[in-house]
Amino acid sequence: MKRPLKRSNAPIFWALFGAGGMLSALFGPMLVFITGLAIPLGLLLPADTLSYSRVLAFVQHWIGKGFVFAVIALFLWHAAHRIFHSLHDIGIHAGVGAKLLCYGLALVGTVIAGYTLLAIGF
Amino acid sequence: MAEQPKTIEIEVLRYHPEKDKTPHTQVFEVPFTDDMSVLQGVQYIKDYLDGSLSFRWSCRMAICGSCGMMINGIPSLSCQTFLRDYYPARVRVEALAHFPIERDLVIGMEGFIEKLESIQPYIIPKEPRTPAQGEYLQTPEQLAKYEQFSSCINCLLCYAACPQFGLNPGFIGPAATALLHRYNVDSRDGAQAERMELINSEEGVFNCTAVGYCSEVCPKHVDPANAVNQNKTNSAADYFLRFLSPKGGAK
Amino acid sequence: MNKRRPYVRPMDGWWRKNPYFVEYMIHEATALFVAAYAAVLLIGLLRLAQGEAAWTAWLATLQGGWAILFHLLALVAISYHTYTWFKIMPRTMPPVIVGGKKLAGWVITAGGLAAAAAASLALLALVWGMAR
Amino acid sequence: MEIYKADVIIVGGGGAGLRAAIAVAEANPALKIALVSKVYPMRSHTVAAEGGSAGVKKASDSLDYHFNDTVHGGDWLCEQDVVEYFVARCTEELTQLEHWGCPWSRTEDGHVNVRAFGGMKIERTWFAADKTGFHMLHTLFQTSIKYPSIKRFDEHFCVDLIVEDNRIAGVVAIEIASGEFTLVEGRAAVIATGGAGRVFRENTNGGVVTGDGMALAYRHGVPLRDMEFVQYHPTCMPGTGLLFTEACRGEGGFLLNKDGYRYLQDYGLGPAEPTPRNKAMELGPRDRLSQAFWYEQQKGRTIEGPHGSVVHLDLRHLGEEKLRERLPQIYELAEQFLGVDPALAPIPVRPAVHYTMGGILVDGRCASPLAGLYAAGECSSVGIHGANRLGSNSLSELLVFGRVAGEEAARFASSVAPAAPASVLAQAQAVEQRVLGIRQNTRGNERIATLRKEMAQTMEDGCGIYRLAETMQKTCDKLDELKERFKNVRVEDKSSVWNTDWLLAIELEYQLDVAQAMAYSAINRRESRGAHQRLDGFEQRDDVNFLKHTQAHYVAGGAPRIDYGPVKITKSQPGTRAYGAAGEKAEQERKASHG
Ligand SMILES: Cc1cc2nc3c(=O)[nH]c(=O)nc-3n(C[C@H](O)[C@H](O)[C@H](O)COP(=O)(O)OP(=O)(O)OC[C@H]3O[C@@H](n4cnc5c(N)ncnc54)[C@H](O)[C@@H]3O)c2cc1C
Ligand code: SF4
Ligand code: F3S
Ligand code: FES
Repeated sequence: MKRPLKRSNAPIFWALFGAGGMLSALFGPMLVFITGLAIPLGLLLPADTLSYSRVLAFVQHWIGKGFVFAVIALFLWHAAHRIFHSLHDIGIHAGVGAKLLCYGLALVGTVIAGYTLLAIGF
Repeated sequence: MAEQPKTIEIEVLRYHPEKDKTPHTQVFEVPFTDDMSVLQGVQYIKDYLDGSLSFRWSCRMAICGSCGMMINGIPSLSCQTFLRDYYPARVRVEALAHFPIERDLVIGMEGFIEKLESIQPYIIPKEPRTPAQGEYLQTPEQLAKYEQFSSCINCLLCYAACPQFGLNPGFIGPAATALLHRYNVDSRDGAQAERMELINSEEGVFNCTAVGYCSEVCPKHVDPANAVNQNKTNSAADYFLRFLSPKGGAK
Repeated sequence: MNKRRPYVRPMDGWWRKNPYFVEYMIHEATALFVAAYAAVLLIGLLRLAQGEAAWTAWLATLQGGWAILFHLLALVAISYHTYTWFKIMPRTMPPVIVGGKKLAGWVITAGGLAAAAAASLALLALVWGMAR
Repeated sequence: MEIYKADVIIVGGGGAGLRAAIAVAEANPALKIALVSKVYPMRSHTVAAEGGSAGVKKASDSLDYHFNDTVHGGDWLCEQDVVEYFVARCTEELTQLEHWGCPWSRTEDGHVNVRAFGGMKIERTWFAADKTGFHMLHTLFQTSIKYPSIKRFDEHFCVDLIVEDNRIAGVVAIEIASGEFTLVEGRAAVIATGGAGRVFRENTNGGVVTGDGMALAYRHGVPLRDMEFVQYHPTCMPGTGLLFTEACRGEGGFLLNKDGYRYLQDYGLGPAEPTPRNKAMELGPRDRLSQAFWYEQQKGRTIEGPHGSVVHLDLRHLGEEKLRERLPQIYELAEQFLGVDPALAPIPVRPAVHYTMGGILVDGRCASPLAGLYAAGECSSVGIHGANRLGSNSLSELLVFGRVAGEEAARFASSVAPAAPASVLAQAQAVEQRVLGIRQNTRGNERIATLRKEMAQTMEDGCGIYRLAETMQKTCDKLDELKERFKNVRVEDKSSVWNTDWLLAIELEYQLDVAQAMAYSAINRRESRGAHQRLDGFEQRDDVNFLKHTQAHYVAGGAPRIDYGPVKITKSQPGTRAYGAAGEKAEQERKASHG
């Protein structure tokens, strides 16, 4: 095409979408099961699995911090990307607005998660 | 003839730019035999029922790529789709989705041709060679890397299957990307970097949301979705790595 | 005088017109649950930062009927996401050549699902191990 | 009327037309090229060619062998100097196509692979799986995009040539999408419009193969040469005529009659061996195989199917894996169209019309007698096919002579000045009025389809595998009648945009002219040679009276005038055309006598 081509900045969002998609595909179901069903209902796992001290210790370790951050942030970016595209798909071309809303929320979530994790300390 | 000749109903989406504001449907009764393709049904209509019906066709053997139509809502080659698979129910035939209808079953193809022309669909040799020097060596493995993507017949079924193309006709789309990829991975070609600009652009591969239906309907097993999605990875690599490489990747 | 007047069909409601697209929209919609679940975790994280009482209260809310229902649905949706994610994998990945032959699509899908199963078990084992 | 000023016009976007366009662009980038095609180039019927394209490749092969196979195969009706040029150029052209990206099938070490083909002594057929024509056409089309001097007029239907001062000055075409006329001016034109197989009923050709270019040149006084030679391909799908490539037999397929017997051994093609031997049995030439079918049918040894008699093409012994690898498209065709799994069951086949050996008379440099007009590809008769084309020679022909035509046209265009534009436009407007007249005629009552079917049937009856004076005469009479009735043809559709009804009527008129040239050429050739076989006292080849080319000249409103031209013989004197063991013996003797 002769007209000048504008480089898309989609790779950033797409990479985050892909990483989040993969992470949620691999761990999503089990995470939901553990935190949302097994522990509240006392299935399979001891009821105190997520006791304050244990979770705090986990989150204070850099591995735990990293995992929690990755899960929350990447899940959000994955979802934001899909939802943004689905809005486009069903004919809501809110354009920049939708983009700001979707990715904006993901960004806010990411910042809060990062800040909180840092605040919790090591 | 003892047996009553069988007939099948074919419902055709008609549009005549000189008469109609919008398309409308028309139903024809066509004699039915077991080995008749939908194309043959439509040809029967043209020959004996309504000479004004327009559609493209040529080879009748699923290789020229002209006869794509929506058959009961599914993008199909009409020469390779058989009435027996619908009989005795009615078959609905429409112009390929997502393209402008020029008339009846004929779509406007100029947009696709422009895309095809834009991808530099020819070998830009890594090492030029003259015929006197003989052929390039290319092992069957090297051939296998691109052969599948070179079997695209430009039938455009994949575009009719891709909602992202429907929503944004500027999207370079499945078949053109498959052809672009075909040249990029050909061992004789050295111009991947030149073709990257288009892949990276706003018309490029990131319009694709991996619906995947394009590959589902492709009659030649080209798997255009694979070409598009592989190039997302390539494009993302190009996007991030340009900061590292001194030449800055593709411009 | 040129009499061409190409007719462009509207796209409204396209996702309802083909079962394939309906399926696509459903798997796209799983993102809503992924987002909601991430939000739940984020709230949990905030509560954790606020101290033990807040954390325990958060744990308690997870035991509510609505919370359980939500997580049930999320489990289904995200499992479905896992399935579709690996189902389209062969379409999105560069071809894998093994012994001169292209690996069949279903092998890749099966491999992905197996990896997800392994990851889930590992996670469960880890949590279980930590809890003891 | 739109006017476009080009230097060289190419009518036809198939293999020959595209190769010609590229040749012009490479010869002189300053020349403006108009490539006019009634379909998008990649829809051209070259796309359907399956088997492959001939060019000497193996060390054990030689140009002489290729020459001899071609001349013997053509029953000595070839222009031998042209064949010599042709065989010497094939390999270079095929290699050029390789450089342009054609995905030729390869040997393990990366060289281009070759396969056996009917009538060829040594394996020399280059192939791209069983989609050779498809890959060649797309390679050429996509490569043509590289040249900015090629301006395409896609889906422009050429309705006439403009001749001024006895040389070509332009063409008139309808833009199908709008129904508007365009005058393309140019100082040279190449016709590359392909064959005319669709004048017959059962054929392997695509809907676009209607002999348009032949009729265009013919009406402007250029003779059509050797039109009686129409090739039947022995292995086609009953009913539709779709082709099962000769490569099926090259890979080792058998032809069986209803008793499961390899009947070809009864027709001088034996002995029957389990693996393919070049120029024997199933790898004999097409005319012989089609004729053998006819005799089997007479003897009641064919199988009766819903679309007439068939024999069996048996590929079962090759096994699914090999079939899927070497003949994937054939596999799918058999499965989808016939519901036959070729690994498990034999495929029913019968002969159908496949190729027009004759065409627009041109010399060895593709120049027609009309100054500035060139022709290449199936529409032309450059002289390499004689009375019977060998499979895989025609794809090579597109390359070799497409290039020659392009280069010659470029040279000619550079050497002359354009014609006076005013008179050219006046002619074009007259053409527009005449062609619009076909559409606007309201008195007619003849259905296009009816006339077309009657034409195709009478051609099959009179000009089939075997011919008799009486039936040929009936065909000639019938064609005269149809031409008369054509004056009353009714074009139902009176509109402008995408009016295919109108185009079908124009094509039908072209077809009737071409059919007439075929039938009258046939009835006048009182001998049997190659694809022209008679059963009415002229069963033998007659070199005394008929070692010459038929030339049909157009006569407005009447039957064509037939005369004859000489055949150029350089190094191969007419001999017996023998295949199988007999052929090998004959060759031994020939060698011995030459010392
Ligand atoms: C099924 C099949 C299999 C074959 N297999 C082989 C094989 O294996 N090996 C081999 O050597 N040969 C094979 N052949 C023969 C060979 O393919 C053809 O002879 C050759 O492709 C013809 O090419 P062409 O360029 O002359 O014409 P085509 O490819 O037919 O192109 C004709 C062009 O002219 C254009 N045209 C026609 N009329 C008009 C008009 N009025 N206005 C504007 N444009 C017009 C068309 O649009 C088209 O672009 C096969 C043929 C068939 C039918
Ligand atoms: S990729 Fe497949 S569906 Fe798309 S145009 Fe090519 S052959 Fe047709
Ligand atoms: S359908 Fe369209 S969205 Fe992508 S995977 Fe195929 S191009
Ligand atoms: S008619 Fe050629 S693909 Fe159907």
